[in-house]
Amino acid sequence: MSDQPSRAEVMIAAIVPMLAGLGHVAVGAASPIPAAAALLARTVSGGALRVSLLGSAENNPFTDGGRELFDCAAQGRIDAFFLSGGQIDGSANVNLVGIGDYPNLKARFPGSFGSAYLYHLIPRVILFREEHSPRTLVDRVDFVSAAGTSPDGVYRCGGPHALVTGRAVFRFDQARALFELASVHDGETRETITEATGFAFEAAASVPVTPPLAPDARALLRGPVADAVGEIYPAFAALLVGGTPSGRSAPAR
Amino acid sequence: MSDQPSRAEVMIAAIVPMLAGLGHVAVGAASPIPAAAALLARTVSGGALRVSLLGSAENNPFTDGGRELFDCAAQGRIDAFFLSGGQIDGSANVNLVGIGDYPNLKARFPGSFGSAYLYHLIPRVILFREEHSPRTLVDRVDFVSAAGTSPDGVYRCGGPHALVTGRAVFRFDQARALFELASVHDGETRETITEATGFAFEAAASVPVTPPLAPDARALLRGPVADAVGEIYPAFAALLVGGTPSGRSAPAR
Amino acid sequence: MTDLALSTELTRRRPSTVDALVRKVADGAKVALPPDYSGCAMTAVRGLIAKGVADLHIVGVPSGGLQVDWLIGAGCVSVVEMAAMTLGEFGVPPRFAAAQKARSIIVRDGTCPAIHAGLQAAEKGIPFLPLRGILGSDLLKHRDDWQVVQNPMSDTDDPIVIVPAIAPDVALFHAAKVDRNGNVWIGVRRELMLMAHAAKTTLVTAEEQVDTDFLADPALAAGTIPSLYITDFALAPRGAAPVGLTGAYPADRAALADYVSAAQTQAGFDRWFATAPAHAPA
Amino acid sequence: MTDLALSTELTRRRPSTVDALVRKVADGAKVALPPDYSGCAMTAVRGLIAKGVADLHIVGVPSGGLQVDWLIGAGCVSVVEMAAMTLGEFGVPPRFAAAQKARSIIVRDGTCPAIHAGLQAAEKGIPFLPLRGILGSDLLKHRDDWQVVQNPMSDTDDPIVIVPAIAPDVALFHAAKVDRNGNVWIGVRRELMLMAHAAKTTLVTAEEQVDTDFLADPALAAGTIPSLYITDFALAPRGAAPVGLTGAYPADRAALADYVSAAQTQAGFDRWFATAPAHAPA
Repeated sequence: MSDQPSRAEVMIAAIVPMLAGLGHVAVGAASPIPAAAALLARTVSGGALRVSLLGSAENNPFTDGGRELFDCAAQGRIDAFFLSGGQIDGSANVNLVGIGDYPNLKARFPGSFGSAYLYHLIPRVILFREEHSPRTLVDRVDFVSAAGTSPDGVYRCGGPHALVTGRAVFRFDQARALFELASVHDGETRETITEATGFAFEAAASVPVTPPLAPDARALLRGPVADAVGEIYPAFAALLVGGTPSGRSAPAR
Repeated sequence: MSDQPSRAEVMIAAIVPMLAGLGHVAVGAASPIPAAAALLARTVSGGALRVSLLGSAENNPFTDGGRELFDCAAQGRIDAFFLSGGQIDGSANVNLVGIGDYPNLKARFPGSFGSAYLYHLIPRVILFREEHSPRTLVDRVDFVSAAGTSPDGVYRCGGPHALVTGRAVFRFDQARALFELASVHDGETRETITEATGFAFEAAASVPVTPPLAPDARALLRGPVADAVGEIYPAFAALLVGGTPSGRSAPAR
Repeated sequence: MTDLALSTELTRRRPSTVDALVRKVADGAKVALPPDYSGCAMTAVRGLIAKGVADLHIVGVPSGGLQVDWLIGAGCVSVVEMAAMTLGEFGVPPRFAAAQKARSIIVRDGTCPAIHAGLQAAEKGIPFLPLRGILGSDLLKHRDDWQVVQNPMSDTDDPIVIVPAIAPDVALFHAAKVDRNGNVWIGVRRELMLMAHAAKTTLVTAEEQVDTDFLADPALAAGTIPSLYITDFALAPRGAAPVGLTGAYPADRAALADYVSAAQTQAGFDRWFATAPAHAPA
Repeated sequence: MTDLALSTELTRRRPSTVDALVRKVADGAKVALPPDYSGCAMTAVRGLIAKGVADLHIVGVPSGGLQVDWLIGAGCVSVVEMAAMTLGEFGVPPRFAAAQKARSIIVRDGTCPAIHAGLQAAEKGIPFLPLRGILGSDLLKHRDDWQVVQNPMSDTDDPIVIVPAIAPDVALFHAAKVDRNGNVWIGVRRELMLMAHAAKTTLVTAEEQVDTDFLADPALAAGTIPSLYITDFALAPRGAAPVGLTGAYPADRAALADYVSAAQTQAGFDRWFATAPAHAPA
């Protein structure tokens, strides 16, 4: 077991505290880092946190078909969810459709999935994107799959809570519709993050380093959590156990 | 086995030919006569007619809960259905709510169930009411649970096809919104029917007698059909087998 | 540590008592109840009556039967919203009929698909659902919460009814079995799942709790309401008597006949109910 | 006579062939297909391609995967309506990506709940369903069939999206088993039931037909689409290969990787597909 946490492990360490005290977190498809974070948070909570993993046979409670996740969110039964994006901008808009002037796209992403809906209905949506670069974190997305904020008078019970990347953690200030740098991962600085980020954000003069996992949490992650995640993401689970520096086993969508 | 058909058997004999050539007939709750007629029609059709009996374990195909009957009707998958009424009027309006000036009712019926909906969506709705009297067949119902006809421009795929009572059969003319006397049961005449009916209807000078069941159909009714109906309506099934003159084993709702 | 960590212990749930369930139903609550054939929590309804719950707004999904008549007879009900009230072959429930006549309860007559649609709207978190049919029915005259609007998808005149979401405070029903994690098996009785999805609080009594995980069995999972939607559950063997539970025990027709005969008057109802435990074998 | 009369013989249904199923899909049909994890009739899709079906309007419920990419690569598709196109860890399907770039197909981007809601509207026979969320998304700018209306149940400003019913001409999928009466068991994959309810024609391939009645088994019944909704079915063992069928056989990841590598070009796709039967073991 390496002592150097992987980028994925640091992201997991950043996500786990964001789930403290919640009742139910759901994790969508192609989300290995959120899945591991949610299962670790459940263990830390002693089972008080309910975790629903789409695509899992063992940790997926849904029995009413593809619509149930969305209905469940609209019923207010899901406290937290995760979204990624090919592009994420400084207003927390998410682009899952493509680069270019739609429908004339230069590059096609898979599509919006349920983002346009869930972003409005789940109180704490945590954005995640391992690649932290001006290419992924942009001033303005080319296509708004899901809007970060809504005007007054629009029914909205949810929205962006934070953005976790392979280099830093931002909190989203919904009232001011902008990101604030909350912490930088080990080895990064406010300056390296500014350079790597395509949107403007707020930052205090002194930004803390993202706390690593405590040793017991780390052991849980590399043990039983990796086992459970392996049901859906075998390659990712192997990397968690190995603790290699790169945790990029699956597309961060 | 008595040779004298019961009133229920005559009503069944009147209903069976109305189901000829159809693909799917559904039968609601508290409908023993329609249930027996539908099962007999299925046998006669060699299985080409699909019969769905609400409340049956053996002949109820629905697996999507209480809404499925209604969704199924709206999908156009049900060709015929049966409605009764505490009152039925000459425009084929049906009252399942009560007598009096709603909500100040002198007598309460159970309620409208799905009539207000199914009457509009199932092409061939057969009204049935064993009691044929000025009390049940009225000029104008006190409460319209389900309207017999609709103005132009109202989305409507279904409506009343016929009215079968313990004394006669009426066809409904949707264009003119009135009943025509189609046949009278053995022992009745145009005059006795006129006297027993609270609404105006059309009648030819000579009205045929409702044809009885052929002997083989009668044997089927008193044998396997009665067996199958007995799953839901045991008392009624016993009367069918006995062939007693009165078939009133269950409320005609 | 591995044992503690992700073991199935984390998800186990123990039954409450029927009394604890009953205490979760507040006066004035909107309570969704199934019809007599779909799993009625009769033991819990007795508990509600014993507690003296008041001013309930009952939603029959889509009709009401014996349990609603009990609650009306015991004076627990202000409003009944339903497509029908029926005891099947025993006709219109007697305390309901009397209360309608005396205008001592508000009756909101509806139609089955509108009740299902209202619950589906709540299930989807939307304010209303459109529905075909109904136009021309006098139901519309008396339901000020229903509207007729122009279908916005049509260029020509196309009136259509819209019905508001029905979001019960409480859904209460009885099921055959609960698993060790509090998942409830309801088989094809999907209206119970709809009620649980639509309601803020779902209370379930069950014949038994079994030490398996229904969601791990592909056949059972398909007919299971996940514990996610179950606020609390209690064990109540023969908890649906006397109306019966499909696959477990039939309706006690003698008890029903006896009830209907006795409950023609309030005094008769009161007498019957005072001795009622005898009608429901433990 | 008793035997003939009401015996279960009356309801028995025999399987058709995959060819017969394929012939029921007309050029230009709107065809609803499940995602890769929910039972894809890959053998039947090969049949559609062999037949040379044209101008299909595909609805991914709610996303599309390998089968849609095959149909696009084979030139069978005019329109794809979906919330996403994905091969999971293998990324965006290559022929879809190329077709989007070349504008050789019309892509109607949506979002999962809107596709489910559109099918539910068709299931209920209503013209539209309202849906929360979506406001502010660029999806709305490009979907002229979606509208934003004022919630008629609200006295204050409350814009809400309405989406039209999606009534597919055909729903096509693969299931584990069909019973002797043509009932199809799908377990918790209720989106397949929704598709069958919403579609005019439902075509199913299955691993096997078993000589029982699923509706007579309370556990299986809960996960069964009644034959009422099944237009025709055929047997196709390993009919979901190479994407796999939950509980039966996994995805053939080597075949998928090979496909994605080959199908980066049209010529590569054509070559791969010409030899494709080798990738799907019989």
